Amino acid sequence: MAININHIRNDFPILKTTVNGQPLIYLDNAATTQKPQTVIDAVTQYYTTYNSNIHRGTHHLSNLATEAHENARKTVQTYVNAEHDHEIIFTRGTTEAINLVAFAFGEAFVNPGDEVIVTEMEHHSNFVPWQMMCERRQARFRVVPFNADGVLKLDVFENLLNDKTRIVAFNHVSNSLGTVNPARQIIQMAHEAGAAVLVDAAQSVQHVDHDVRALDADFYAFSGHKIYGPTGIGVLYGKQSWLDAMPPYQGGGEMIELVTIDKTTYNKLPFKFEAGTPNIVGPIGLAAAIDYLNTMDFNDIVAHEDDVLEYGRQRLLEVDGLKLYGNGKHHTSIMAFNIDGIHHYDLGTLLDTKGVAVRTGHHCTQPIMTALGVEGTVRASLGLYNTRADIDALVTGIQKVITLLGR
Amino acid sequence: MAININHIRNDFPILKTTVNGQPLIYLDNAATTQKPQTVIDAVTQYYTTYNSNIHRGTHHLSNLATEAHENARKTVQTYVNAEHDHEIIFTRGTTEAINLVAFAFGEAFVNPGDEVIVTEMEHHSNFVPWQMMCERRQARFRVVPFNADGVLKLDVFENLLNDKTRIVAFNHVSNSLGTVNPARQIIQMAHEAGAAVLVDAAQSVQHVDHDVRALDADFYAFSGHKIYGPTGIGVLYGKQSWLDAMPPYQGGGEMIELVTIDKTTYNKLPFKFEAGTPNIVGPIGLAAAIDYLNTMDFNDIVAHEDDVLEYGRQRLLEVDGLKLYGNGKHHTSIMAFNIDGIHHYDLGTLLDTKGVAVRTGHHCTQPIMTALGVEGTVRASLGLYNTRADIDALVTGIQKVITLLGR
Amino acid sequence: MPTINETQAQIVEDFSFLPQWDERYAYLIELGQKMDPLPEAYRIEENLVRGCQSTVWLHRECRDSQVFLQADSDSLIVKGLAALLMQVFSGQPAEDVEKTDLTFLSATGLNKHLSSQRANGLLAMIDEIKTFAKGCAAGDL
Amino acid sequence: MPTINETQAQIVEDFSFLPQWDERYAYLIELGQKMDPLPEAYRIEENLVRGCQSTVWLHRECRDSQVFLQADSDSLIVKGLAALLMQVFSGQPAEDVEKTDLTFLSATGLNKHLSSQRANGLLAMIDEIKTFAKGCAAGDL
Ligand SMILES: Cc1ncc(COP(=O)(O)O)c(C=O)c1O
Ligand SMILES: Cc1ncc(COP(=O)(O)O)c(C=O)c1O
Repeated sequence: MAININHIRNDFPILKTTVNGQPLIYLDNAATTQKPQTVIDAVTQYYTTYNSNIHRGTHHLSNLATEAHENARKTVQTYVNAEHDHEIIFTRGTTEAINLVAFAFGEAFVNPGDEVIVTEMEHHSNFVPWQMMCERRQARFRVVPFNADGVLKLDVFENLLNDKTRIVAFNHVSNSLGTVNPARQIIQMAHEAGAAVLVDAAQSVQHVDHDVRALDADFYAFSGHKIYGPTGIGVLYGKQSWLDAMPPYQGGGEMIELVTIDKTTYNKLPFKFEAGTPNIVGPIGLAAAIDYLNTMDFNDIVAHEDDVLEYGRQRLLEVDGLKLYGNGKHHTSIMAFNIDGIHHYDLGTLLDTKGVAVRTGHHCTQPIMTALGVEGTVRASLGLYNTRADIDALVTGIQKVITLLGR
Repeated sequence: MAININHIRNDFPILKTTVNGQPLIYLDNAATTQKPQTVIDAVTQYYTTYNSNIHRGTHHLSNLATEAHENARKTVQTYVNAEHDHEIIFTRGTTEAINLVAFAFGEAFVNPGDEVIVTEMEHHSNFVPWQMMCERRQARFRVVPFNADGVLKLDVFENLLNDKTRIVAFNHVSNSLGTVNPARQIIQMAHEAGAAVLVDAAQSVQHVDHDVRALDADFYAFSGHKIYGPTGIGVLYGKQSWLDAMPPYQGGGEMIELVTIDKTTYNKLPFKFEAGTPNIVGPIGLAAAIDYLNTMDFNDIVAHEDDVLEYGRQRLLEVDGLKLYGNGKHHTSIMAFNIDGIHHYDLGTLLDTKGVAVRTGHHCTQPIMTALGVEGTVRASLGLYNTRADIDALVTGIQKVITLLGR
Repeated sequence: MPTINETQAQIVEDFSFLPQWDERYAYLIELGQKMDPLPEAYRIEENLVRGCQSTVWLHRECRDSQVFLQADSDSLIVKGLAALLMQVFSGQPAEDVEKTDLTFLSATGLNKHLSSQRANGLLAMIDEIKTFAKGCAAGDL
Repeated sequence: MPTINETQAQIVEDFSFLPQWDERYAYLIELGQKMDPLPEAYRIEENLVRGCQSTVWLHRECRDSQVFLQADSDSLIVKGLAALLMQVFSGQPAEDVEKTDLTFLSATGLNKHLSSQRANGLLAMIDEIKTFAKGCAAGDL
C-alpha cells in the first residue's frame, strides 16, 4: 500500500506558496522540515484554548496542558520504542540533548586519561560538545575516519576502542553525505569494549529505523523540527540506568525535590533533566507530527523516499561535471554534490531564483569538507512530500544555471 | 490616557473560554501569561508561509526566517534598552539563561574560595544553578535573608559583600511575594564591591522598569511565556564585555567559526552562545508580544495593574482569617495568601470549580516557604487583562469555599 | 465484604449522582471527615507520603495476607481521596490489591479533573499501597 | 569622478531596469567578471575575508587619504557584489568611505534578497572597508 502523495502534499500548506513567482520546490529538509496542518493546528489550539504552565497547577487549564504534555511524552516513547516514558527527556533540540549527555555523563564517568570516540562525519553538534567535555575532563578525543565513498572505517574504529573508551557518539545518518551508518554493529562493538553509545538521530529518526531498543542505544537524540514538528523541541532518550547515575545538567524549577540553603535534592526522571518551564507547546506539536506519520505505514514512507532518492541520484549523475558525495551502499534522503567550475554558493543562489530551495556550504560539518577537500557542497534533501517532479525541477534548474554561467 | 481594557481582553482569545461551565478568571499570570491573537498569528504565519532554518540558507524562505529572527532580536534590544543587539541571547527561558551565566561566568571568573550571593527570596531557578556552580568551582554560597514583610535585609547584604564576591544574583520582583526589590541600589552596592550582577527579571520585565542600562545590570534574564509570548523562548541580556570574556556554554552548529579535529574556534556574539537550531518561531512570537505591548504606553499598563492589585489586596484583607504575604512598600502584580484552617491546595482546587485559576504550593521557592513557616500559599497573579471584576470573582469564590468547608 | 471491583463500581455509581464538581468535592471532603481518625502513634516519619502540595500519612498493615490501611492528610480533598483508596483496598487480599487495576479514578473523571496527581500525592499513595501489597502477598512482611 | 552617493544612485537605477532576479544576478556576475583581475601578489592570507560560504580577497590601499580597493572571490555572485563595493568606494576620500551610509543594498533589495549577508561575507567586506577607511582618514596608515 503506497502512500498517497497528493494527499500528503495537500497537508502541508507551505508547499502551495510561490517563491520568486515560481512554485516552491523545497529540498532543504535536512535543515528543517515543513509542518503539516495538524501540527500548526495543535499549536494554535494550545494557545487559543488551554495555554497554561504545567505539572504544579491546581486548575483546569493546567491539568489539560499537563496531560497533553505527558501524553506527548508517551507518543514519543512509543515512536522510538523506549521501555519507559520517563526515559524521554525534552530538550530544545539534538544539540542540547548531546550537550546534556556530554556534560552529565562526563561529570559522572569520564576521568583524566579516559577516551571518547566520535567520527569524522559528525555534525558540529555531535563533535564540539565532546571536544569541550574532553578538555574539561582531560580525556582523549578520538575520531573515526571515513573512506572515499563516505563510509566509516570500522577497522580503525575497532582499533580505537579500548578499555579506556567511555562513550562513542556517532550519527546514524550523516547530514552531509546521506550515509546510513551500521548503527547496530557500531553499538555492539562499543558495548563489547564496555563503552556507552550516543546515537545522533537528527537525520535518521524520520527516515530509517528508529527503535532504540532494537538498536540497543544508550542515548538517542533528535530534533522535532526535522521530523515535521515545531521548532525549539528535541528529544533525548536515555536508558534509565544511565540517566539515574548522571548528575543533573541545569538547575531550576521542576528538577528539584527539595531546596534548602544548605542542600538540594533532585526530582526523579524525567524531571531531573528538565529544569525550568519547558517549551510546553513543543512536545504537543511534536506529538501531532508523530501522530501524522502514524497515519501511514512507515515502510511506505521509506519506500517512497528511497524511490525519489534513487531517481534523484540517477538524474543528477547525468549532469555534466557533477560529482555526488557519499556513495556507499546505504544512504537515505540526502544528495550532496558539486559541479565542476561552479561555486556551490552561486548554484544555490541561482536555483533559488527558480523557486528551488537547496542548502549550500559546509552544513556544519567542516571536518567532512576537509576530508572531501572542498569548501562546501550543494545539498538537496528530501522529505516525505517530495516527488520525482521536484527532482525534475531541480535538474532543470541546474541546467539553466549552467547555461547562464556559460560553462 | 488609560488603556482600553475591553479592547485588550478582546485581543486574548482564551479569555472567552469557560471552565467548569463558568467564564475563565485567569489569575495565574506569574506562572504563565495568555497570548494575544497577534502572537498566535505570528506563529501560524511563520509555519504556514516561511518556516525555514536560519542564518546559513541561500534560499528565499531562509532569508525571510533569518530576517524575522534577527529583527526580533532588535525588538528585544529596544524593549530592554540594550546597547547592542548582539548582547541579546535567545535561550529557552529564564532558567536556561541563568544556567548559562552560572556555568560560563563560573568557568571564567569563579575560583576556589570566591563567593556568590543570592537572596532567600529567589525562585529555585535563580538559586540551584548557583549552588551547583559553587559546588563545582568550590566557591562559597551566601544568602541574603528577608524580613517579616518580605523585604530584603540590605544591611546583611552589605555585610556579605566583600572583595571575594564575584557575582550577585537576585530577582527584581519575587514570584512568591510580589516584592519589588530596590534593583538599582543592590546593583550599585555590588558594583562598588567589584561584583557583577545578574537580575532575574522573570516577574519584572512585564510589570516594572526594564531598562538594563538604567539599572546597569551586567546580566538580565527573562522568559517569553511570562510576557505574553510563546513557550520555549527566553532572553539573556549580557554586557558585551562580560559575554566576550566568557567561554561558550553549549557546543554545536552556529556557535562555531572553525572546527577541525584538533581545534575549534568560536563564532562572535550572540551566536557563540546560541548552539544548535534555535527555537526559530520563539523570538518571532516574542517580538509580536513586545510589539503588542508597544501599542500602549507602558505607564498606563503599570497604572492599571497597580490599581487592580491595590483593590485586590484590600478586598482580600477583608476576608476573615486571610493572611497576605509580602507587605513591603513596593510590590506588583502578585497576591500570595493563606486562610486560617484551610489548606492551600483545597482552596485552589475548589476555586477552580468556580472557574477561578490561581496557583497553590511552594511556587518553586521553598526557601521562602521555610522562612514564612508555611508549606505553601495560594497565589493570585495579574496580567494586563485582569480587572477589578476578576478580583470580585476571586473573593466571591473564596467566600463560597469558606462556606462549603463550614469554617 | 465487597470485592475491590465491587467497591470501585459502587464509587463510580455514587459519583454519577453528583454531576457538579463542587458537589463531588463536597462529597469527597465528607468521606474524608468520616474516616476513622489516624491514631497519633501512626503519624510518624515512615508513614509520610509526600506530594508536592500536601502531606499524607499512610499506615499499612499486613495480616493473614490481607492489607489494612489507615490514612490522614492536611488537605481535606486529599484526605477524601485517601478515604476512597481505603474503601477500595483496606481489608482486601494482598494479591488482589497488588493485581487489580484502579479503574474508578478514570471512570469518575477524578484523574483528569484533579490537578496533576503528582501535585496531590495520589500517585505516590497508590504506588506505596501497591508496593506494600506485593510484599504482603509474597509473605515478606 | 562621481561621489559615493552618485554611484549608489546609478547602481539603483541600473538595477531598476532589471526586474527579474535572474537578470540581476546575471548582471552582477558580469560586473564581477569585468573587474580588473586581482594581481597574484595580493592573493594573500592577510587579504582574506571569510564569509561562511565563500572566500573574498580584499586588497586595500590608502593614498593621500583616499581609499583604493581591489577584490576577488571564488563565488561569481560574491565577486559581483565586491565589484559594486569597488565602484562605490574605491578612489573615494577615506572620510567619505567611513561616513557614508550604504543605501544601495536596501534600495536595490539586494540585502533582503541575497541569502543572509553573513553567509556571503558581504557584511564582513563592508566592515573591513569601513575600518580601513577610518584608519586611513585618521592618518594611521
Ligand atoms: C522569579 C522567577 N525566576 C525564574 C523563573 C523561571 O522561569 P522559567 O521557568 O520560564 O525558566 C520564574 C518563573 O517560574 C520566576 O518567577
Ligand atoms: C546529524 C545532525 N546532528 C545534529 C544536528 C543538530 O540539530 P539541531 O540544530 O536541531 O540541534 C543536525 C541538524 O542540523 C544534524 O543534521
